[in-house]
Amino acid sequence: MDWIAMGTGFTLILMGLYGALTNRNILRIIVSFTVADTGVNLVLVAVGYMHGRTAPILDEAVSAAQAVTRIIDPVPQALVLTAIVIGLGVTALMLTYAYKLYEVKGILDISKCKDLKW
Amino acid sequence: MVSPIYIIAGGLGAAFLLGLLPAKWRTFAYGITLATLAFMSWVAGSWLYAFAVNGALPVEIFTAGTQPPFAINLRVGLAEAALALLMTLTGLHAALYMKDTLFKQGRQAMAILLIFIMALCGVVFTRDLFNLFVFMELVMISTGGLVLLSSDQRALGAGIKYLIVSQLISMLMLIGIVFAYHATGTLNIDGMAAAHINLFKGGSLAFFLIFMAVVAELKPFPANGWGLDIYESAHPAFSALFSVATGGATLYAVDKLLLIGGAQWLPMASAIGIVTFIAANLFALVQTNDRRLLGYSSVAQIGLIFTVMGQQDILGERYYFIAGGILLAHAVAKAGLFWLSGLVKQRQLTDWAALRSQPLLVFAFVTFIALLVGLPPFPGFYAKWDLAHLLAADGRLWLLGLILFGALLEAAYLFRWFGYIIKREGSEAGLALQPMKVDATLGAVVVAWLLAYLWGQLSGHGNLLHAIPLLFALLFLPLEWLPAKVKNIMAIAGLVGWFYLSYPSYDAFQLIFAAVMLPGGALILLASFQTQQRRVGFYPAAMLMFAGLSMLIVAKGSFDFFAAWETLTVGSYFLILRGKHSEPHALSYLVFSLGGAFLILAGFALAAQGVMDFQIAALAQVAKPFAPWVFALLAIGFMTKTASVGVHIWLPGAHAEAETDVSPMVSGILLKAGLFGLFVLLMTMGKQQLYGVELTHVMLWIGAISALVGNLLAIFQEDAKRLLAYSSVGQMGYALFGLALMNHLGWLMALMFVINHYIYKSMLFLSVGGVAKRTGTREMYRMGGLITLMPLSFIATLIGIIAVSGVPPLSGFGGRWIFYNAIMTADYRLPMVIIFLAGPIAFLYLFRLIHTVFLGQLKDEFRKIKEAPFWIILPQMIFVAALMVFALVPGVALRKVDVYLSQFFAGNGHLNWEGLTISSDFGYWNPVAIMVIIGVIFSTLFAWLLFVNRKAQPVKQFNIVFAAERPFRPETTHYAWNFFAPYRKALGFLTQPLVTRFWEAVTELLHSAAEVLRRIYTGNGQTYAIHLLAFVVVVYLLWMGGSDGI
Amino acid sequence: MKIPWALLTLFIVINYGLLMTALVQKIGARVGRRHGIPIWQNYIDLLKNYGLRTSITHGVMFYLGPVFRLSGGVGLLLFVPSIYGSEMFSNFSFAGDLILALYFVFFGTLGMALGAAESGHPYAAIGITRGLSQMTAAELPFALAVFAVALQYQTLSVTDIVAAQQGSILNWTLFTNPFAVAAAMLSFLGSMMRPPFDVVLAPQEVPIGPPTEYHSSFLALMQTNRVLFPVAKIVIYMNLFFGGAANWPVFFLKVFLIYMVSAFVGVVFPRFRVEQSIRWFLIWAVPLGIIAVVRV
Amino acid sequence: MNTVMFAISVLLAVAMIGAAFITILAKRPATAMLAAGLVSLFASVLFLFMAAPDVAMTEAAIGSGLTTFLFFFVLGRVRGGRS
Amino acid sequence: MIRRFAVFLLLLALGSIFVNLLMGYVPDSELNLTARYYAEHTAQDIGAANIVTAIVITYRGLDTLGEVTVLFLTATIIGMVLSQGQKHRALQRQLPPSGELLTTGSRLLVPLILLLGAYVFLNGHLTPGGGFQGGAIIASAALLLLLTDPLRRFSHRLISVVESVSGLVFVASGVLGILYAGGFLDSRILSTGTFGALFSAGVIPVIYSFVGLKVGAEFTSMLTNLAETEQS
Repeated sequence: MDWIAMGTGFTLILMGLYGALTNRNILRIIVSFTVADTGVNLVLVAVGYMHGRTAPILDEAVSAAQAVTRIIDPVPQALVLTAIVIGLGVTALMLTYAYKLYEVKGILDISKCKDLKW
Repeated sequence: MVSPIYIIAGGLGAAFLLGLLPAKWRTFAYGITLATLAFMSWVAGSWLYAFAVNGALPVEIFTAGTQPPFAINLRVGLAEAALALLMTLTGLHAALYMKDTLFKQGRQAMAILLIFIMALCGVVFTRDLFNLFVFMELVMISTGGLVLLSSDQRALGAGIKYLIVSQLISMLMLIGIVFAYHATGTLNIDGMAAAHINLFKGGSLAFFLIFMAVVAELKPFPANGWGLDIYESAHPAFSALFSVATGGATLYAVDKLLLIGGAQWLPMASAIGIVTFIAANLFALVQTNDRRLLGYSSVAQIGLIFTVMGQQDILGERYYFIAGGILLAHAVAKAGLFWLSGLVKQRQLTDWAALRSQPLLVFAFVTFIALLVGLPPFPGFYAKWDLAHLLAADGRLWLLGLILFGALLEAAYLFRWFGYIIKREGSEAGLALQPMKVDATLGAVVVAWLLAYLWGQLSGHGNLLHAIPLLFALLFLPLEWLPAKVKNIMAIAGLVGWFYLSYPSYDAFQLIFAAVMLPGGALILLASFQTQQRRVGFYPAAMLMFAGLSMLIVAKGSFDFFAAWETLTVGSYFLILRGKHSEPHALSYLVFSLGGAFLILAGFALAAQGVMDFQIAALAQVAKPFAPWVFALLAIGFMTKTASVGVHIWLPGAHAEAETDVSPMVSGILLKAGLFGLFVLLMTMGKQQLYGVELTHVMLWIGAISALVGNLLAIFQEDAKRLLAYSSVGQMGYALFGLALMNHLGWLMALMFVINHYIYKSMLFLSVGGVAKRTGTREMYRMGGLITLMPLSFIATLIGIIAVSGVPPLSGFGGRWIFYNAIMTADYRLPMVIIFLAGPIAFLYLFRLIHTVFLGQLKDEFRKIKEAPFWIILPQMIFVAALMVFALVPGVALRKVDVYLSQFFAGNGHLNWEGLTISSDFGYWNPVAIMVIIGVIFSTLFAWLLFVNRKAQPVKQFNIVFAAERPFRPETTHYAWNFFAPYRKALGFLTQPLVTRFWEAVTELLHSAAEVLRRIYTGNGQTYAIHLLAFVVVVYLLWMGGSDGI
Repeated sequence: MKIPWALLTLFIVINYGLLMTALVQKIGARVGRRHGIPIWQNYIDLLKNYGLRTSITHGVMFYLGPVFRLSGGVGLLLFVPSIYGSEMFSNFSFAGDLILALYFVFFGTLGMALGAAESGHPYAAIGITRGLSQMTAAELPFALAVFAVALQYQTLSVTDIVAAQQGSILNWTLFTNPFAVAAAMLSFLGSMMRPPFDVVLAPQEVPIGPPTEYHSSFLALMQTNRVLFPVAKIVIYMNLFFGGAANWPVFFLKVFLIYMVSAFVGVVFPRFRVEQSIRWFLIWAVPLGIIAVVRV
Repeated sequence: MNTVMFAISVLLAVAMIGAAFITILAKRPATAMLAAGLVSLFASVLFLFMAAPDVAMTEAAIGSGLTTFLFFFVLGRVRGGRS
Repeated sequence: MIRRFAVFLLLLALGSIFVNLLMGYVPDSELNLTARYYAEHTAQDIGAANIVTAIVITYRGLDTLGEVTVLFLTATIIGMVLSQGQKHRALQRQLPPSGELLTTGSRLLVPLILLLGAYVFLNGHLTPGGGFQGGAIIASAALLLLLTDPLRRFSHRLISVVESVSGLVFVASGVLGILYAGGFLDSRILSTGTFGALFSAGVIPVIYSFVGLKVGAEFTSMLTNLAETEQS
C-alpha cells in the first residue's frame, strides 16, 4: 500500500506542478498547488507506513508494552499534521494575494503581472 | 543571563500580545514592538558578549525536557549569537525606520515584523531539520506579509511570485526531510551528520532535495527573479531586512546543512555561489533602478558568501572570520543603502544626485560602498585578504580569479553610482528626509566603522585604524566645516611633520619616494591655497591618498603594502572625481586601479602560499613554479598604476579632467606609487622566466612601447592637460624601461625619473592649469601669445619642457645620460629602437605645448587676462629653483641611492662621484661645467644681441611678412590646430586606438551580455518557478555527473 | 687655459665653414654650368648683416631664438674634441661625453623653434612642425648608429672612440661597422637641411621657413650658425665613423668630403614631403641601424 | 495486507489521479476547485487505511474542507475567476 | 506551447529524481531509533495515549508553536491586507435572506458542532484528533453561520482576543516549562496523571484546547475577513 500511496503522491506532485506551471490563472495555480501539497502529504505518510502495524495510539488493543512491535512510526504523521496546517496557511495567503491583485489591478493572469522584470 | 530561548518566546509572546490591544492603541503597540526587539537584541548581544569576550561555551537548549534527537533542540554559540544580534538589531532599526508605515498598518504589521525576526532567529538557532522547515515557512509567510507594507503596488505581483516559488521550495524540502528521516531515523541535524546520510541509499538524494530547497532561498542564479522583484518593490526597510536578515539566516541554515551533506557538497556550493556572484554583478551593471541594483548586489554578496562556505574545507579557523566579515559588511552596507534609498524620492540611480546636498549622507554612501567592495579599513578587506591567501595556498586560483572578477564588476557599478551622486544634476528637492530614517542610516555608518575597528583587531595583521596617517586623513572628515585655508595649513603641516618624524627610519631608496610624496605633496598643496570656501571632500580624499602613499613606502609586510595600496587608490579616486567632467574618467581610473590591485592581491596570495604574515622581502624566496606567475601578477598590477600601454587608457582622462591642483598630485606623485611597487618587486624577485620568456624583457618592450605610444598620442592632442597626461604615459614608459633593464644604472635612471618627473610634470600641470583657469579653456589652439600676459607661467613651462626633453643643461639630461650608460650593459637590445624613436617625438608635443599656448598670435578675447593666481605660481617657481639645483648637483639626491643600489648589482655599474664629474664605466658628465659653458655662451650672445639692438621697438601683432597680405585676425594667423598634420599622415596609423577599442569592446561585451541574459527575468512568476525547477535539475545532473551516479 | 684655445677653434671652424659652404655652392653652380657666387660671398653677407641694426622686435623669445640656435652650434662644437690627440683642440670635452653632444644638438633646434614661433608668423610655425617631424625620424638611425658604435668600443667618450680607430684606415668604424655608418650617413642627409630633405626650409612654398622674420643681426647669428653647425655635426661623424682627425688639414679634408656627400645627394634627388621623408628614414635607414645594433 | 484493502487503495489512487487530471484540465475554476477537494478527500481515506487517523482527520477537515471553502469565497469575489 | 513542453521536460527530470527516491526506498521493518523511543517512553514520560499528540505538543512542541504562529500570521496578514480596502467600502447590497431550512438547521447544528469540536481537541491526547482538527470543526460552525447569513458580522475583537490569549497561554506554558519542568514547552508542568484519563498527560490537554480555540478563531477570522470583502 505504501508503494501505491507513494507513487500516487509523486504523481500528484508532478501533476500539480504541471498545472501550476502551465495555467496562467492565479486561482488555478493555487488550486494546482493544493493538489501537489496533497501529493506531498501522501508521500510523507507513506514513508512512515509499516506493514501490518496499527496507528500510534495506545489503547486497549495496543498496550504501552507492545507499542514497539505494534505501532507504525508516528513521526511522519506529526510532520504531516504540521505540513497540512502550514499548507493551508500558505494557500490562504496566496488566495488573499490573488484577491488583492484582482482588486487593485483587475487581473488574475500571472503572465500579465510583469511590471517588474529584468 | 537570560536564556536565548527568550528571544523566540519573547518575540512570539509580544506578537500574540499585540493582538490583545485595541486597534487604536498604536503608539502603545509600537512601543511594545520596539521594546521587544530591543529585548531580543539585548539577549542576543549579552550572549555574544559572553561568547566573544568571556569565552563561554555554546548553549544547548533542550525543549520538552528531552534530549535530542527525540525533541527539538536549539544551539546558540558565537556565530548564532552574532547573527541573532545582527538580525534583531536590523529589525529594530527597520521598525524605527518604518514607523510611519507601521502606524498606518497598525498592530498587525508590527506582529508580522516581530514574528519575522523571531522566525529568523529560530532558523539560526534550531538544530532540528523539520523545525528548520517550520521556521523557514514562518519567514516565508511573514515575508509575504511584509512585502505588502510597500506603497508600491507592484509589490503585490512580487509577493505572489515569491509565494509560488516558495511553494515549490517547501515541497522539495518536505520530501527531502522525510526521506532523510527515513534514511537516518532522526531529524536532528547533528544526528544526521553523524549518521553519514550519504551512505544510505536514497539518503543523499534526500539531502540533495533539502539542500536545493534551502539554497533556492539564497536566490541562486538563475532561480532568483522573484527575489529581485521583491527588492525592487518592497518597502526599503523590508528590503534591507530581506537582504540582511533573511540572507544571513538562510546562509547559516545552509551552513548547518553542509554539516549533513559533508565535504562532497562543498564544491557544488562554491560553484553555485560563484556563478550567482558573477551573474548578479553582471546584471547589476545594466540596472538603472536603484533598488533593483541593490537587489542584484544582495544576491551577488550572498552568492559570494556561499562561495566562501563551499571553501570551508581549506579556510579552517579563518572561516568565520572571512565569511562573517563579508556577511557583516554586506549586512551593514546593504541595510544602509536600502535605508538611504528610502530617503531618495525617485528611483533612477541618477536621481541620487539629490544626496549631494547632504554631505553626511554622501559620506554614509561612501562608507557603504566601501564596505561592499571590501576597501580598507572595512571587514571585507581583511576577509578578502585572508580568503585570497587561503585559496591561493590551495591552488584554487580559478575560483580566486572569478571572485576578484566579480568584485571588480561590483566595484564598477557601485562607484559609477557614486559618480552619479557627485556629478549629476540634483537638488535637495529630490530628498525626503525624516529624522528617524536618517538616524537609522547614520547608525549603520557608525556600526560600519565599529566593525571596521573590530575586524582590524581580529585580523591578526594589525589594525589599519591604528595607522596614524590613515587616522590623520580621517580626522579631516569631522573638520569639514573649517575653511579650506585652515585645512590646507593642517594638511601641509601634517605631510611635512610626518616626513620629519619618519625621516630617520627611511633608507636611501625610501627617502627618494618619501621626499617626492610627502614634502612634494605639501609643495603642490600650496597651490590649493587659492581655493575659496570650505572645499568639502577635498582634504579627506587628498589626505587619504597621502596616507596610503606614506604607508606604502614603509610597508614591510605584504598586507600593509596592499592596504596602503588600496587606500591610496581610493583616496586618489575621490580626488580625481572632483574634476568638472571627470565622472567617466574617474570611474575608469578606479576600475583599472582596482583591477590592478586585485592582481596584486592575487600575486601576494600566490606568493605567500598560506603564510598570512608574509613579508615583502620574502618574495625573494618564492619557489619556482609560482615565482614567475607571482612576478607577472604583481608586475601587471603595478603597471596598471603606471599606466603602461594596454592599461593606460584611464590616465589621460583622469589626469586631464582633474582639478588644477589635483592633476599635479595624481600625475607627479601618484604615478610614483606604481614605480615604487615595481622597484620593490624587482629588488626582491629579480629576473623571472615564464615558459622560457624572460619577463623583464617583456617589460622592456612594454616600457618602450608605452614611451612611444604615450609620446605619439601626446603630439596629437588639442587639450593641453591631455597632452601632459599622455606625456606621463610616455615618461612612465621610460622609467619602466629603465627598471626592466635590470642593471644598476637603469634603476638609478628610474629613480632619477621619479624626481624629475615629479618636478617637471607638477610644474607643467600647474602652469597649464593656471592658464586654463584664466582662459577658461584647455584647447590649445584657442590660446596663443600668452607669453606677455603670463610670463611666469611661460618661464615655468619653458624650463619644464627643456627638462622633459632632456636637453642639457637641465636635469632631464642627467636622466638621459644615465639612460645611455644603462643600456650599454643591457643584455637585450631590440626595444631600444623604439625608445630611441620615442625620444625625439617628445620634442614635438613639448614644442606644441609652449608654442600654441604662449607663442604665436594672442586672441582678442584673452587680451585682458592676468597672470595665474599667486598660489599657483608660487609652487611653480619653487619647482624651477628645485630643477636648477637638481640639474647642478644631482648627487644631492642620487649619491646615496647609488650606493644603496649597489647591493643589488654587486660590483658593477655604479657611478663615480669625483668632484663635480660624474663618471660611469663608459662615459662621464660634469653638470656644473655644462651649465657654466652653456650659460656663458648663451649670455654672451644674448647680451650682445640686446646691446646691438637696444633701440628695437616691439612691433604690432600683425606686423609680419606675409606673402603680400597683411593678416588681421589672430584666429586665422595662429597655426595651432592639427599641428602635426604631416606626422599624422606618416605615423598616424600607430595611434589607432586599438587598446581603447579593446577595452571598449570588453565593456560593451559585458554590458550586452548582461542586457541579453537578464531577459530571462521575464517578470512572469511561472517562469521564475520554471527557473527554479531547471536549477534543481541542472544541479542534479551536475551532481550525478560529478559523483558518477551514486 | 682652455678658453683661448676654444675660441681659436671656433674662429678656425667658422672661417672654414664660410669658405666651404661657398665652395660647395660654387661647385654646384659650375656643375650646373652657372657662374655661381664668389667664394667670399658668405663673408660679405655675414659682415653686412652684423653691421645692420634693427628697430623692430617681436618680443623676448624673438631674441632668444637666434641665441639658442647659435649657442647650440657653438656648444656642440666645443663639447667635442676637434683634433684627436691635441690637448689644445680638445675643447670642453671634459664636461661631457658623446651623450652630451648628442642631446645638445636639440638645444639649438628647440630654441630656434621657440624664437620663430614668437614671431607670430604662421609659416614659421609650419616650418617648425615640418622640421621637428622630420627630425624625429632622421635622428633615429643616427641614435642607433651611435649606440652601436658605443657598444662596439664599450665607451661613450669621443676621444676613446677615436683612439680605438687609430692605426690603420681599416680600423675606422666605416669598415669595422659599415651598417652603423650607413645608417648614420642616411641620417646625416636628413639633418643637413639639404635636398631632398629641405622642405623644412622650403624656399618655394614658404618664404624662407622659420627665419622669415629674422633679419640684420638676428640673421647674422643664424647665418653664423648655418656655417658652424654642419661642421660641428660633421666633426662628430668624423670622430665616430671616420677615424677622427689628428691635425687640421685632415680635419678640413674629412669635413669637406663628408659634407660633399649630402651636397651630392642633394643635387641628384628631388625633394621629399615631410611624411615621405619620415617613411623613407623608417624604411631604409632604421633597419640598417637595427642591424648595426644587433650585430655588435 | 488483504486484497480488499489493496483493491480499495488502488481504486483510491486511480480516483485521485483522475480528480487531479480534472483539476489541471478543467475549463472552469470551480470545477478545478471541487476536484482538488476531492483529491484531498480521497487522500484522507487513504491516510485512514495507512493507520494515520490523525492525519486523515486533519486532511479531511482542513485540506478538503476549509481550503475548498476558502477557494469558493475568493472565487465568488473575483467574478468567477476569469482572467 | 514551448513553455508547456519545457515544463513537461523539467517535470520529467524531476520525476526521474522522484523515481530514484522511490527505487532507493526500503520500508523499515523495525521502528527506527526515534520512533522506538517514542513508542517506549511516551506512555510513562508524557502520559498521552496518542503518541502523535505527544510528539506534536511536547517533543516537537516548538514545531507546533510555529505552526500555530503560521496560522496566526496568515490570519493577521489577511486581516491587514483586506482591512486596507474596507474604509472605502460602499454600502452593502441587500441580499435575499437564505432559506428557512438552512437557518433553522444552522441554529440547531452550530452548538452541536461547537461541542464536537471541543470534544475533539479535549481528547486529542487520547484519541485521534486534537487542536487543529477541533479548531477546524469550530470554524466550520462559523462557516455555517456565514452561509446562512452572509451579512453576519463576527466580533473581530473577540476573535483576536481569543487568538492572542490562546497564543500567549501556549507561549506562557512553554516558558513555565523552563521554570518548572525540563525545558521550554515541557508539558510536565502538570502531573502526567492517570494514563488514559481525560485530565492526564500534563499540560497537553490544556495546550491542545487553547490550540483548538486559537485555530478555530484564526480560521474564523480568515473566513470572516474574506466574507466581509465586497462581493462583486
